[in-house]
Amino acid sequence: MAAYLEFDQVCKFFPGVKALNGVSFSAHAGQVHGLLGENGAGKSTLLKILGGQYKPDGGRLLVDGKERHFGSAKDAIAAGIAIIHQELQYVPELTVAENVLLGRMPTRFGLLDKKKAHRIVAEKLAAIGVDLSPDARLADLSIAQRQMVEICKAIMQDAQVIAFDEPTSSLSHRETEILFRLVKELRANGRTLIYISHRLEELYALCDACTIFRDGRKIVTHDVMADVPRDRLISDMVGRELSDIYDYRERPYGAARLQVQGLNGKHVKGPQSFVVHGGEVLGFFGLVGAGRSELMRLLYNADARTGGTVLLDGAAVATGGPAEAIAAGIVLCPEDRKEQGILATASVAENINISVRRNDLRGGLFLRHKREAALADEFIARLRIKTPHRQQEIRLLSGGNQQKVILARWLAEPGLKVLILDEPTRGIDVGAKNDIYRIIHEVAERGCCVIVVSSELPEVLGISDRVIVMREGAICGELPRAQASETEVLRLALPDGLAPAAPLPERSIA
Amino acid sequence: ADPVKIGFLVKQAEEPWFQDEWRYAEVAAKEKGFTLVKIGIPNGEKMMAAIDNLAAQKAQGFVICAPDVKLGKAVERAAKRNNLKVVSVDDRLVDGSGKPIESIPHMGISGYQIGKQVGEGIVAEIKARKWNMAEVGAIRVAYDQLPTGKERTTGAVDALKAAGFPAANIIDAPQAKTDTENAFNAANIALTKNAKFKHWVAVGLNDEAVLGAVRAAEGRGIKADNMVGIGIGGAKAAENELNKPQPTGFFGSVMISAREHGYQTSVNLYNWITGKGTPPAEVLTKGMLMTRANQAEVRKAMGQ
Amino acid sequence: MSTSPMNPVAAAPLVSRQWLSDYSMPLAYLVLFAVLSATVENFFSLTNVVGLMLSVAQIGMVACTMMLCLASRDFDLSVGSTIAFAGVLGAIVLEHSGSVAIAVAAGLGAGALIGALNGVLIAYLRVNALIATLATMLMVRGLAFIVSKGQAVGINDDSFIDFGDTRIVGLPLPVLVAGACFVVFGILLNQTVFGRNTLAIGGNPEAARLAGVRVERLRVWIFLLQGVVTAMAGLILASRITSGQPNAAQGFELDVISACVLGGVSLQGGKARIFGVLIGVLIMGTVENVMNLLDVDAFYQYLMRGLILLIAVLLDQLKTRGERR
Amino acid sequence: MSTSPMNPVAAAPLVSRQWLSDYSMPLAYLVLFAVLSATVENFFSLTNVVGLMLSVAQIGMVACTMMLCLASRDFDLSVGSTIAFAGVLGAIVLEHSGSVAIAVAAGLGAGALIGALNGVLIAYLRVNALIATLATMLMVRGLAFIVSKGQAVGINDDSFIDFGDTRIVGLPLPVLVAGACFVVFGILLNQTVFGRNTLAIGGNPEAARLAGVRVERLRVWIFLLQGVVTAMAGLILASRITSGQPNAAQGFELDVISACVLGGVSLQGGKARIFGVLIGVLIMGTVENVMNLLDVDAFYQYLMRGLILLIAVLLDQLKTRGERR
Ligand SMILES: Nc1ncnc2c1ncn2[C@@H]1O[C@H](COP(=O)(O)OP(=O)(O)OP(=O)(O)O)[C@@H](O)[C@H]1O
Ligand SMILES: Nc1ncnc2c1ncn2[C@@H]1O[C@H](COP(=O)(O)OP(=O)(O)OP(=O)(O)O)[C@@H](O)[C@H]1O
Ligand SMILES: [Mg+2]
Ligand SMILES: [Mg+2]
Repeated sequence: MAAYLEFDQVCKFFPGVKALNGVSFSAHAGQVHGLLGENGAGKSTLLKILGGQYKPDGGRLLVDGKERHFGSAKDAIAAGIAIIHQELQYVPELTVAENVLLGRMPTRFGLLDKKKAHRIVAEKLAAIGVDLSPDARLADLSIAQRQMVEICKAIMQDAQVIAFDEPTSSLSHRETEILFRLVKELRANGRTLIYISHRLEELYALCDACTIFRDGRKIVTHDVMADVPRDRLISDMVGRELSDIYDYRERPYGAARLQVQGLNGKHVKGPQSFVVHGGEVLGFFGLVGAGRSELMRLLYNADARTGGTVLLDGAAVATGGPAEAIAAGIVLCPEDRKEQGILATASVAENINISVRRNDLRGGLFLRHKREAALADEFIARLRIKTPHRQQEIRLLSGGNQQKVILARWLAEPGLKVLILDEPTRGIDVGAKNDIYRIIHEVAERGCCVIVVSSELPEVLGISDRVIVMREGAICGELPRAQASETEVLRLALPDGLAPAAPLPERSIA
Repeated sequence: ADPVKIGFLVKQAEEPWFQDEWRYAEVAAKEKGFTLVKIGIPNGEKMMAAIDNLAAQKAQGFVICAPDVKLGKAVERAAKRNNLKVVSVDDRLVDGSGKPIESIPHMGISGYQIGKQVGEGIVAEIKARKWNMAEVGAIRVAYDQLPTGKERTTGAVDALKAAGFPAANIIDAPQAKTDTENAFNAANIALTKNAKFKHWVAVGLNDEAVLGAVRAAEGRGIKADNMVGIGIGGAKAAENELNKPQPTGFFGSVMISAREHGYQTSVNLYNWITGKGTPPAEVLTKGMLMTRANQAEVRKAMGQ
Repeated sequence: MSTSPMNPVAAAPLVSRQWLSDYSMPLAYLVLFAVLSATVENFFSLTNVVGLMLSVAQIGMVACTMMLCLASRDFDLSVGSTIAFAGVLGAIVLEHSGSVAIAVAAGLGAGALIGALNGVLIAYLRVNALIATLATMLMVRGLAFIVSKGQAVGINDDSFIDFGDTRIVGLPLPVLVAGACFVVFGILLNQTVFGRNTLAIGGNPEAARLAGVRVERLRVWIFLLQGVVTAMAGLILASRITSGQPNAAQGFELDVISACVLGGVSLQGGKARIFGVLIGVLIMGTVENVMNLLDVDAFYQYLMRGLILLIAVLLDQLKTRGERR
Repeated sequence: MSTSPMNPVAAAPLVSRQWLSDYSMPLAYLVLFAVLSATVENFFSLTNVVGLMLSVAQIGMVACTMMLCLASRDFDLSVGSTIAFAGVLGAIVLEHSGSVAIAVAAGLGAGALIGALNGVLIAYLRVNALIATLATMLMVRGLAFIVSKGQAVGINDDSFIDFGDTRIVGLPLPVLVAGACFVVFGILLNQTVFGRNTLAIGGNPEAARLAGVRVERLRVWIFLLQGVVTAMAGLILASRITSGQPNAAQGFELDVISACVLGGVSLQGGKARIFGVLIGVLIMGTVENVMNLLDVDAFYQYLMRGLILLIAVLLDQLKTRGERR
């Protein structure tokens, strides 16, 4: 069978970075081709070349045997290529239907045919099983819902080649299942699918073949995914052996340190209370929109609360804003990296130092450039952040490396007492995940409280000492590590106590 | 009959000159017992809106100093449409081809004439100081974007030339805006380019412009004895200069009577509306040169 | 809407809030209008209301296209100069050719050129919109002075002048033209691909580009439209004031942009409502009108104008505040 | 930098390109300056260069704080009015109190109040910066007219007037003050947490807030500083022209903002270089200066100013273009 899509010695260079250095591989029609590689390996860059966003600095791209040169995204779309980008590309003020049909709105007599747009999008959404109104504004949706809209948009292009760049990084259980079903249908229809993910289980579940990248080079292509042992994948990818990535160790934990009492606010349902012990890693699980992020934001003073207190070591934490929480030693690593995390046009060093430098100013005002540089370099090394130098603008880093920079920002805090991580490993490669888990445990061992909000069930189970489950804006259960099995947690997280084996009810996304 | 209501529309409401006109019009209103509506009309668009506004207020007529004299026809038509009587003040309105509009009585003084008085004042002072005209540089702080500005400064320059002032010694200093700081910058460059002159004179469209030139000259050590600047307007800015303990290069200012213009035009219009007589087709007033020496008399004569 | 996931409990307040947010500005304006009618003498009369509308006709026309421009996250400071230039050019061409059609064509053509220049500079050469349009603002103003030698150009052609005066069913033509602009651009914004794509490139240019929208071309079109409509406003102004004035409409750009922002158009792009812009324009005109009716002192007019601008946005702010979080 | 994974082959062009991008504007200005010195008579003379600097002293001072304002993704249109008001108020207080100290304090205090008002409106009440500062621009201008009754307020105090005249090592005090502003605000921007946080909130206000930056407070401070520096510029202007003029500095705000944008400050926030702003200010002043030295006709000056603005940003654009992809 001839390859439908072929990359031949493709190169792409950025100042100081060889993002792709002569990469060749091919994907066939009716195949799901997985791409793996650590953060910054060049996967997204490859897709951007495929999508006409970047012009390659060398090499050829062949679609259906013909060499193609795309001048813009429009050319790529015309050639039957659809891409779901890692950084979601939607227009927040427009509706679901308008986003899905952006650039291809149906018209009648020169005017928009809104009815038709509504109808076809509603049909498509229903067909793929996403429960969303075509008239909702994207700005009002959760990230997961936005992600589903993006997927819908790509599917509706009816393209021959569809590439997914970490589509599940912000999806939870149910949407992931929808996505899997979609991918399989598309494969059955003879489409050529490219699938990038850092979650190995997904790759095993979906992909027929896979190609592994490291440092802008192809390491190997496995034609039959199922035959490749997991350890082999990991070591090819990160260039070293990894045994247990969660790295969990039993550790004694102290008295209740953080007490959250009756916290209430706009997106949570009623007052919520819980405690975290010193040295404990507390996992928060829930379906998308369960209200975990909102609860954490309330705790962090990021949103206005309508009631409740937060006690740290017995003393109430001042309200006001995040600055007060940080001063008390509570920090939050937000879930939406692009909107809430990075200072896009600032350097890596600046992004790391933005908060921590307040402890180390000359005269309360003047920066200590040398120390800041040293700190930045230290964390670039410790977290293996891939950047040509610390002065690189953070927006030019790969997604996973940006995440590491934000983590570094908080790990650098000397007075850290409570570390809240909202989806900390979103978009992070296995090796780096392992690094982060190790760091989480180190932080806990220092006697800090660590709260990990995650939609990845294995991750929550793998690293937490205790798991709290949320559903529809409220805490609905709590399980110590010993009792926290996958079934148990899911039973709590699913609406109305439905067992996970039962068919999922329609309204669980909302 | 309805109570009489008269509009008084002026092009630059913030200018002291027009504020004074308004003040004297108020005096007339109080004396004669009519209502005065004062509206600033910085441009043609606002002027049209203001006339409509007057009609809505059931005014019977208005006095106008239009932002541009060529707006004459528009004023005439708008007035006719709304059945309003019009008198123009300061600037005589003309039609599209530049002919004065006969149906609108006028009281004022041409910008060119005021400018001429400035020039004549300067010439007299040059002669009094026995300067050699060849050694005198003249700065025309120019703002030709404004028709009145161009008329005034052209008048001044023409008067200088008529008195034998060498045309080559007249230097244009175009200011980017009409404030003192821009006049300062413009004059400063003119001075830089022409360091050769021993004495200087300056004209501009108002007191602020001349003041800028005077300050720039001072910055180069050209003080009162080598500088003669005559402004136009004679309001506070001029008064401040003329009352400084030491004489400055700001020699004087040609003052026009806001009293005459403000008071008389509104009275004329009132009489016209109430059937007590049509205003004369054109009345021209004169300006007076006010200097340190005569400022008290001039102010008194001008009714300030 | 069978597919809507909206939960019925939350839906009711959501809908009414949406309604409130959509109509609060018009409602507020209606209230303001009623209060002014009751308290300000002569305000509520046909002549005055027509006068009011006439006074904002030019702003209204240009606000329609400025809305598109702002919605696409751009900015245009050159409209004031374009008004002046189109008026002056139209008057000169009219004087020389004697043909109204040629004069109008010349004015509109010049506007289109200026707009296209802005568009090309901003979209293709990627010059900052503020600087690009500031530069054209200066250059076009300069041209207006140069072609007219700094003097107003009189117009004697009655058929041209009549345009500004003619009334149909009691409404002056300029008002009708402005009304037509609101209808046309309202449809363009809400009912056409052009409008949706405009909002899309304002909301997220990268997303629009990746979806295959020809971002550059669209931006040029927006500016071109703006140029043409502005030139039309300039010609209408010239007809109303029976002359082309090279220094007309100074500061006009800020009035137009303020009207749009008052009407809820976001300077961050991606948000625009034609109805809001209409209200914004009317608020600007009403304030001016009432101050003149009340004979407010010229100096205090500044204060009032500032205050009212503030109150208007603060009210709007309070409303959207609740929605924010 | 032992930990940096930088590849040594790629590093060299990177550094030189960085260097080019940092210094291309100053270099371009130096070239321009040299060319003008060689070709334009009287340009390269002490008096002219000092005059040039004096002519941009006020713009320079205010550009320093405007840079911070723009860097934090805000906007301030009220500076021109504040200059006028501070000058008028200073002159009036001086007249009544006879004390320079009290007059200066009054002027600066008024500036601080205006700035703080802007800041509170924008940061806490979340009014759009354009509208908020447009409103204060109108109100403050109104106040300037009201307190002075529309008349220039004379200053007779010699010690106050001397301030605008005095020269130290050949440089007039206003120029030195402007220079000091550049130094102080350069340090503030690059060497302090204040400056970094300003850039951070300009780059991404939400992320900055979550990173512990007190966004609202900082924005108020930025506006407050802007108010104070602007008032200082107003007082200096009053001293130079020996009077407080209520209609001074109209349109000043656009000049200042243009200078900043020319100097590479991004209106999207998050980017600012003090050196660039200095160059931007100098370019503005030089263009004006040279046009008058060359006797360019007033009408053509508009054209030239526009063209040069365009050329300057286009050059800058070409440079950054290469970097884009
Ligand atoms: N526009 C750019 N300018 C400079 N460097 C860039 C740019 N885009 C990407 N890079 C660099 O190219 C390399 C590859 O990036 P890419 O985004 O393709 O990685 P990735 O494999 O998708 O990683 P991740 O798993 O984190 O998403 C990274 O080192 C990144 O920093
Ligand atoms: N900006 C917003 N506007 C409206 N509703 C919102 C907004 N942000 C969140 N919500 C709603 O608040 C609820 C809780 O969302 P939250 O993001 O806290 O969930 P989560 O458990 O963290 O899930 P996720 O996996 O999406 O992060 C959801 O119903 C969501 O739709
Ligand atoms: Mg990637
Ligand atoms: Mg979340």
